[in-house]
Amino acid sequence: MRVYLDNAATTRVDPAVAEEMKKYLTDIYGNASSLHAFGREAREALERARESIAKKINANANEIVFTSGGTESDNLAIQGICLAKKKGKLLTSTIEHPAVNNTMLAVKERGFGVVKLAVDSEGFLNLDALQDELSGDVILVSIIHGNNEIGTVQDMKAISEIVHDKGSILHMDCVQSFTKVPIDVKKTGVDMISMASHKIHGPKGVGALFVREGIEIEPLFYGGPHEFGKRPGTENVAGAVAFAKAAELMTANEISKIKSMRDYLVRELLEVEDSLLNGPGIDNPNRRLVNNANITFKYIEGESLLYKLDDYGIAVSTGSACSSRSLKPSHVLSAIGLDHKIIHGTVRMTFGRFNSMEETKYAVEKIKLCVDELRQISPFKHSFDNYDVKG
Amino acid sequence: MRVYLDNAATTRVDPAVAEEMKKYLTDIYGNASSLHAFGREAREALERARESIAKKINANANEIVFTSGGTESDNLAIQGICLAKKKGKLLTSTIEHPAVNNTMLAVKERGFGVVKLAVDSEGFLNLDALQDELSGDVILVSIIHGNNEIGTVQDMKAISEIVHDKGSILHMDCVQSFTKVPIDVKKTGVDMISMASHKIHGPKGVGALFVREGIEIEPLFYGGPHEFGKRPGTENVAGAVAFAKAAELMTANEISKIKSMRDYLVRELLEVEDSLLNGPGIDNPNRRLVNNANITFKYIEGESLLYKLDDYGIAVSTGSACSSRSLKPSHVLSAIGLDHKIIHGTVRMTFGRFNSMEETKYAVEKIKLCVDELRQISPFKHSFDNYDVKG
Amino acid sequence: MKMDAFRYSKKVLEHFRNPHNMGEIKDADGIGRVGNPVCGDVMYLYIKVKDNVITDVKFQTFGCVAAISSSSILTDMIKGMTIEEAEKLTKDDVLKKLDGLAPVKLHCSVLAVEALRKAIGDYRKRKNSERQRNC
Amino acid sequence: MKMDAFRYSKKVLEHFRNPHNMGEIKDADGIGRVGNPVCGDVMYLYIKVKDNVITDVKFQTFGCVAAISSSSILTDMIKGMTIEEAEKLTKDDVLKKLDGLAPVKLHCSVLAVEALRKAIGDYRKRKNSERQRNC
Ligand SMILES: Cc1ncc(COP(=O)(O)O)c(C=O)c1O
Ligand SMILES: Cc1ncc(COP(=O)(O)O)c(C=O)c1O
Repeated sequence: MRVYLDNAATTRVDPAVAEEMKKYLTDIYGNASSLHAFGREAREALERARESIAKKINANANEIVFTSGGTESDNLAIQGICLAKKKGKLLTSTIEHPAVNNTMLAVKERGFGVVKLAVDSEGFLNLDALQDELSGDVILVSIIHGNNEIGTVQDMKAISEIVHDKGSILHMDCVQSFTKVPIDVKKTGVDMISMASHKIHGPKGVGALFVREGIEIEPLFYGGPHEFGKRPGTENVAGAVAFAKAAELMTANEISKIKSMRDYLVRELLEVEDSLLNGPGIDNPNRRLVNNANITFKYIEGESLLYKLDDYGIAVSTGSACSSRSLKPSHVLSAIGLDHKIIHGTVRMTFGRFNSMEETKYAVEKIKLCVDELRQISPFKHSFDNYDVKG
Repeated sequence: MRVYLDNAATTRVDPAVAEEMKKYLTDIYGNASSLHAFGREAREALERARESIAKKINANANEIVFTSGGTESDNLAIQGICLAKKKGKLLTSTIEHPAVNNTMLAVKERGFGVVKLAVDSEGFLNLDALQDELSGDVILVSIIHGNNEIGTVQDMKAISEIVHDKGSILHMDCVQSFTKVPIDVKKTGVDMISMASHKIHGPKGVGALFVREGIEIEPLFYGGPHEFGKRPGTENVAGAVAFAKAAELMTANEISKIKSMRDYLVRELLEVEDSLLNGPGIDNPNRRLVNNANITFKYIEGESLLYKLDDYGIAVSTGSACSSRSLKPSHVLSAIGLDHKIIHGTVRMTFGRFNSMEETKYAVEKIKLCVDELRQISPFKHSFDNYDVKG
Repeated sequence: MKMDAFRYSKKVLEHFRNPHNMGEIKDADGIGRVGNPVCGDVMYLYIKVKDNVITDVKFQTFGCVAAISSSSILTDMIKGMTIEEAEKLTKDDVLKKLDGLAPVKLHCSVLAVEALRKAIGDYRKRKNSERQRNC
Repeated sequence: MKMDAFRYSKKVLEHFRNPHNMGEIKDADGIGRVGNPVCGDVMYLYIKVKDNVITDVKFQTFGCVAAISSSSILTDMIKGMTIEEAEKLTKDDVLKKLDGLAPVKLHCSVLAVEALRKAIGDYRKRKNSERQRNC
């Protein structure tokens, strides 16, 4: 059996999405900026996709800018504001994705002030710290909405109110939360949100940035007058259509199916001795992404567990996919106060629409088995006594 | 009959490409940066695609950076060098695509020097001017290889030699020329070239930048360590695979088939009274893109011709697709010295692999008919006498 | 849809496909020739006038879809009008009849109205000189 | 392929899947305990020595794939060696046997060699104190 439990890294494209997409590759293939019928058909499809994405978050169609993915959306929001404002301070959190984290580093090098706000032990932003750091020169607050590692879902409305009270602009990285948590840009007042197609069973290479009308950002690159002047380049019509289709397919039913598998897995794995769940509890879907399980098994190392599970056809992750090649302990787990001894024993299991309960049961069984085997190799059994070996 | 003669704007995705792509949407869907088997399969596919694109231009695989398209590739080359070098002068031509033109404008605003080099009446770069303007502080020369409007193909080797003689770096926009003109980065010595999938019957939303090993560029955006640190974001595996497949399908046979249709159309249309071909002659495929026809019909306006042909199901263009919504006369046609009175009477017809000779004949017939009809409406018949009407 | 602002209305395309009153009036009573420096369009408008009423009208236009349809619709509108009525026509009247034009194309409706004004001016000048000659 | 530098060799995975000499020797003659501050890995190495020859060896490792396979291969290598031979082993010997490791993982082979050095040091210390007691 092959069990893909890494849906936070990326997802399988829904066959229905792939089918729809194909039509816009081989049949409706015009350039959406062309004046002739081939172009007009493409334009109509693109604008329908834009409307559809907008509707999912209660935005207007002209507030949706299509991009190449989550990273570009995050950069367009952050760099876009920096380029427009020229100077100022930015606030962010200690649990951001590298797409925000490294962009913050880059703008810091260009002379902008950057302050990272702490989170609590479940990963929730310290709203008092936010309040304290907000001042007139804060040009942007960028906070991850649904955390990619531990699933914490921030309170968009509360954050938005604080930020707007002080007259600043709020960007939220919703790459993981989009379609999994209800988002209403009108009710919450958030100014920009990043989204990515490949996290919701759509194709890779497509994303979007919601930019509230009236918020001025500079583009990251230059060319034709596409996407309201915010993002040039021949429009990826098939990608946009597929993204919209994928978003439409993420129904409440699917979400609750995903949650029940995740809940089962978490409950089972917490029965393993010396294991713990990182992030918020699994009960409230508005506080934790429904597809995310992040569990630490003491006395073993996550990468070893990953490879053991790989031999059983089970795919899990030890952090975000793009940092899986790095040795640094997860900055997210550090931020919520996890001891460095146990950080490395953490694996992330994330569900998607194509997982089944049968798969979940198989995975639980093998995870328990592999944790046990690795603990047999480990010098530590019931405590980390003697961990700090001296020279 | 529907006849798509706007293949320079974008192309129909080859069904074989779409088929191949689908596999990497629904079957091999892992994140190429993941460590498990799903990730490794994706990584292997991505790297095979990279090898394949590299081979087409005689580059090494690690010199190919995948991007979201031609515009991003152009920007990554130009902004990438500017960000790395911090100051200096850039040389470019008067016949660039907006993706280069507007990027040059942007870096000029940021304090870089930008000089536009003139072209001759066929669109070939003035090499003496290039030589004259090259000096120690020129950090980049960026020249369009195959022109998107008039098809002029620059002498890559000659330009490269001059640029390297003076120790500068050469970028060429090969978005239109890639696979249509043989490109050998080792023989010519060019340092960077831009490519885009959707111009060669691959999907939109994918492109590549060749960056010679040793050339340092800064990324346009920040995130994970993807694409040699030059372009972060979850890799678009299906897109890259499809791009490579599309490039492989552009064989010499296909090219010569395209050329013969183009040649027929040009010869026929030049028989229309007061018509002229813009750009180089159609005989030498190394001097003019084999798929490009750019013809001016005096006394009529191109947009009117476009709409008339549209009624017959024939798609042509009045310039580049992305400037089709603007009224400004083509800067390319101005640069080759076309009189402003006749510039507006220009249409571009560009061929692709899915056109047929039957379609070409139908198009020729209808174009002749429509030109004739529009001339009947026009106040000018055989001369532009009385054009400059006074108040 | 904002990004679709460039599309032409059905009405515009109708007139473009079958322009009314196309051609030249050899013995016109007034001719208006105007050129548009923005886009290079040129329009010639010919009118025949009898008892102060425009009895016939024709146009020749070198220009885009919007220019041709503005010409066509304007000729339809003014046929049968008195000179004074015709003189009062504005670009907005033309635009309305065309179901609108994209902002970048607005100047095309201006062109037609300007051609009309000039043709009327030309007609008056000729009449004046005729009158003078008759004196 | 450059971007594939992180993959483990077949040999590494073989040892990871079936680690040799895993466990503890209760009456070991030498024990080496080392921790790696870079990634938090910890390795314990136990040796039995008879007539200056390593007759038995076992390990316990808390760490990644590379750490576990380095441990396993090292124990295979040193079994039957004299203390002096074992002492000469370097991380490069371990790496060679493993068909290499990615640059980011090189320190894991160092860990195994350090554990060995410490176990030998421990063995010598014990022998010395034994000798002293025997005096
Ligand atoms: C929270 C978050 N933000 C941003 C990204 C970057 O998105 P992408 O890889 O599509 O560029 C990801 C996923 O990789 C993510 O999980
Ligand atoms: C010469 C040239 N450069 C750059 C581009 C931009 O490519 P894209 O639209 O894929 O971003 C195009 C086509 O639009 C082009 O023809």
